[in-house]
Amino acid sequence: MHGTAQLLLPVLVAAPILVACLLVAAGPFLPRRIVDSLAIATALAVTAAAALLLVATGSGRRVSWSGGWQPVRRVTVGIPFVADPVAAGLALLIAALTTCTLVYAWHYFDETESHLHALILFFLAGMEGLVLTGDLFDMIVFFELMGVAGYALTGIKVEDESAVEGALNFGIVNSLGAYLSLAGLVVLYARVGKLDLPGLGDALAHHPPDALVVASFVLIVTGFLVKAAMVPFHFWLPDAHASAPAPVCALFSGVMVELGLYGVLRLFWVVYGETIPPADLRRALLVLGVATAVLGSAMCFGQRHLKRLLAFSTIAHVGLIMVMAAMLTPDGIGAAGLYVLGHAGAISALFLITGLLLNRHGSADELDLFGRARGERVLLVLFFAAALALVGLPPFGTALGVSIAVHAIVSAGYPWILALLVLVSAVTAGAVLRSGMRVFLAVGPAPEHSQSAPDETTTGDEERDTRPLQRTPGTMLAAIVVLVLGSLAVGVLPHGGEVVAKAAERFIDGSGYSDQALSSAPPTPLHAHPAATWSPLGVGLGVLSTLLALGFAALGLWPDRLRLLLRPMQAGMKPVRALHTGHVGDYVAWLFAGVAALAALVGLPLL
Amino acid sequence: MTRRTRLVVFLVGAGCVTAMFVLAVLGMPEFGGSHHVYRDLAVHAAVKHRTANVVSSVNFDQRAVDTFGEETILITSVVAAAVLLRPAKGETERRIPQTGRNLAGTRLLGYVLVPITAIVGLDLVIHGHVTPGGGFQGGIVLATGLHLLYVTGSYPALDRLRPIAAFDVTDALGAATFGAVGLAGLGFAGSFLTNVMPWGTFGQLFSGGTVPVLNVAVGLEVFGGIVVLLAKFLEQDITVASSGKEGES
Amino acid sequence: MSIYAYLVAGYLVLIGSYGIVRSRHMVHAVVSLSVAQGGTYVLLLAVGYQRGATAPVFGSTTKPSTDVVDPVVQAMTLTDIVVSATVTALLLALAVQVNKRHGTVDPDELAALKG
Amino acid sequence: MTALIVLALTLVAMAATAVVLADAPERQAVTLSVFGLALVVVFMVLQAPDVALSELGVGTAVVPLMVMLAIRTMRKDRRERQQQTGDDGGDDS
Repeated sequence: MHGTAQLLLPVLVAAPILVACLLVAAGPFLPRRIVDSLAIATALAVTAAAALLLVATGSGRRVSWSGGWQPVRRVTVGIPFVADPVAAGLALLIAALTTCTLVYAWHYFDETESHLHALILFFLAGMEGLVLTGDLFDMIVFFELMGVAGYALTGIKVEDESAVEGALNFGIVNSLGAYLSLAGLVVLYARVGKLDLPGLGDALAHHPPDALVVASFVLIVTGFLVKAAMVPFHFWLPDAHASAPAPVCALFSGVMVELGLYGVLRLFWVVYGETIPPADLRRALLVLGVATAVLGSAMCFGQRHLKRLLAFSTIAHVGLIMVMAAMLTPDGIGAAGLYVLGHAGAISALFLITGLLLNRHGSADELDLFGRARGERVLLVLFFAAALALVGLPPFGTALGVSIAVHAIVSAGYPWILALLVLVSAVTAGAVLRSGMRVFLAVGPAPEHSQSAPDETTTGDEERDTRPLQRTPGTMLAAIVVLVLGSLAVGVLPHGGEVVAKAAERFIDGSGYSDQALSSAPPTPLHAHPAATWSPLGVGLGVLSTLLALGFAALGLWPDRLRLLLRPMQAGMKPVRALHTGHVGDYVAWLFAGVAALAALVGLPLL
Repeated sequence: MTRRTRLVVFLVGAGCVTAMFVLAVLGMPEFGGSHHVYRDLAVHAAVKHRTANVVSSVNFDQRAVDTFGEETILITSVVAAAVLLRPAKGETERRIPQTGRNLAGTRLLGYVLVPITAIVGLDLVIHGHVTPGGGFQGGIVLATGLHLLYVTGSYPALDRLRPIAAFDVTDALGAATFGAVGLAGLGFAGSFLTNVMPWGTFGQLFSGGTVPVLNVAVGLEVFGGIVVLLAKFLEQDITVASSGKEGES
Repeated sequence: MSIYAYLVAGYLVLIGSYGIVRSRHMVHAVVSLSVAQGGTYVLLLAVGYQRGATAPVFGSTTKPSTDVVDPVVQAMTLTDIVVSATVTALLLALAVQVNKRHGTVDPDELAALKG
Repeated sequence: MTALIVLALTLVAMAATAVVLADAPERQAVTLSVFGLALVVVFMVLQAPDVALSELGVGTAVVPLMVMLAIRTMRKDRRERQQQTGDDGGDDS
């Protein structure tokens, strides 16, 4: 191993923690401007370091054993940090997104002093740690760090009654998920006596998938699936998003939720890849992904609280990402990776714009806001650009993801999934377009009484994130512009697909991961991926989704014209909506039902 | 869902999970057996670095990253509790009521116990690498010891002894020291949290290299952190009033 | 006996979760969660136990040997205990705020159709 | 020795059941403390003095204390809330 890039690995985790500690200690004595600058500078530095690391991983993985406990004969007591291109790419996305949200939150939350910044930096460190660590126990530790910072950020508006409640449910459900993960880890540890991912991969290679192996896998991934908001582990997400501050939502939806999927896939490829048959896992992940995408999009369309609407859109899209990744091929993983990048820019921008609307007009309800943002040209352009990125209109990054996914899905033999992709994108983006048309353009009939049928769905009554601003600061707009452009850049940059496909190929090479970490074996050469680029079918599907999304938006705006069509849909959705009760007992009951279902999906075919 | 449906959903799920867990457990090595792969490696590594308490060696040397993450979780939740329990709009701090209802005997006991717990706590921290105990256990003892003052009924005395800002600093300092030691390892030896100090003599106070240093860092952090956490809860209980009225009276 | 310790650990996780499901008070739910966490401690230590072995702490005179119980699971349990305590503190703080805003901490009363 | 372990584990299971089934949260602070103590015993018999020490501090003292304080705060807040709505309900108008 040559070069010094691996030295960056622990720094990416430790640097934000050190600065956050400084902010905790000295924050009360520092002027607000310094606190803001310090936090942003740190996030920027981490972004730069992650970019360097990403470049360095082009020639193979970077490994750093902490404590100098290098493995001897593939065995050690130490903990590795490992970066392959996927991990480094995610590290870059995390840091860049955090920078954007910190820039946006300049002037935010005067009453929490430096604590908000410290929490965001701890959250950043937790996410970086989760993607970069090569140790199973540390994955859970960083997962919890991410969680603890996340619960606090969700409930930070203590005056908002749904914020604290959402944070509490989020905390209980996620912690329980983490405890089940830990239990799974212990079960596995009892058998093999190791905790580092590469070593675990060694130990389980060609190991029969017996009950212990399957049970440990199911329990460990439960924690990650809760974070990834897969049905039926998803209930906490809309509650938490509906009331968390907009920049926090942007971080949650843009990257935190997706990290749950990363955890599942990393664990599978490195540790369980050679014991649990891929076909078996594919079936389980497909069921989860499809259910999540369908439920998320159906729920999304019925919302009027913008943040709740976007939250369900996130659920639907994470479902789609899961479906792409479930192909378990380099193409599928690469497509999912691109989609994550493109989606992050789009959904984060939408959340930040909603945050501005909430600040300006004191509401996040699309009916209350009807026509109230008319004349805000810049926001209008940004909103619709982000909505089109969400639907996957070429040349946004999401569209490139779909384009590559088409190849993966068709060659894996699931052509019907293409219809699902188009429909889910169209329905969610249709809902977003509908609300945008109402809020910015006053299209459609004006709502007669905005508080109609409050029992049907949550209204957008919400406390402002921070005191009302007189005019939109340039920093906030800049953050949104960067996010939208980022989503565009992912699709436009040359060879994007090829780079990501190679990263994916590296990612799924589990034994290569172990070999390079444990015995400094040289990285295996990568193949060319000619199919990983725009395809006519993919572009066509993107355009089709966009047209359908416009249709769905119209359907939402003029529901009276198509009442015959809508009635049965609404009636069908009623019992599903009734499940989203905000009751923590319900959520925990569903959690266990979900674990049982997952165990059946993965385990029963192997009996 | 009704309570009944909720319970049914849970019991069905939990039943299946139990079945899965029992099947897994049957495949686990027998309880009390002698096959422990990681144990053998860890004991060997601890002896190599002259750390008599192998648990401390694992926590602060071999798997120090775990503890770094854990200490970060601790400080994060201390910050979080401070944010979440800040007096909200419409809440004021009320004057501290002087409660003199405790018996003189209880108070005396409290005052006697405080220094004793302080000594025990410090001992746990300092000898954490050679005997059972360590920064975490010692820090907890120190923090609870300080709160014996509350049990004696002298909240004002506790409040004087406990300027929260100072403990915030202690907490952050402890966590930052841990990170700084880690980065020092990276700088001097090329990998994070390397035990770069001389390892000393096995079983003596000066042994284990950075392990006792990290023990002290964690002791500081836990002491500061737990004090701040308890202080925030005490503050809610005693001094925060939900309307301005009580603040004036 | 051979699997009794593991079963007790599993039981703790389940009874804690059951407590959350039937809880009528958020503090009760949070406390039940920490009971569930207790299950993971027992599981960890049970896995590392060895009959007749001593604690993994050597005196200055005793000769180090590997005839001790597994120190790694103990280290993980320590980490776990800290995490549990801090998460509990955080959730209790949130519960206090829920009570301030809603005037109740009964999940049944808090629950509303969110849709 | 084995009998001791079985006994301690059974004690933990019983204490856990008591914590979960105690419906009055006030009583939970006490039962939780007992549960913590039972865990300490298990840790001792499983040869884990380090873990037992921290559980002694955390599980039997700090966490039950926080639970107790949280419950007291809630009761006080509710009392003040009732006073406000009862005595000067027209305060907001």
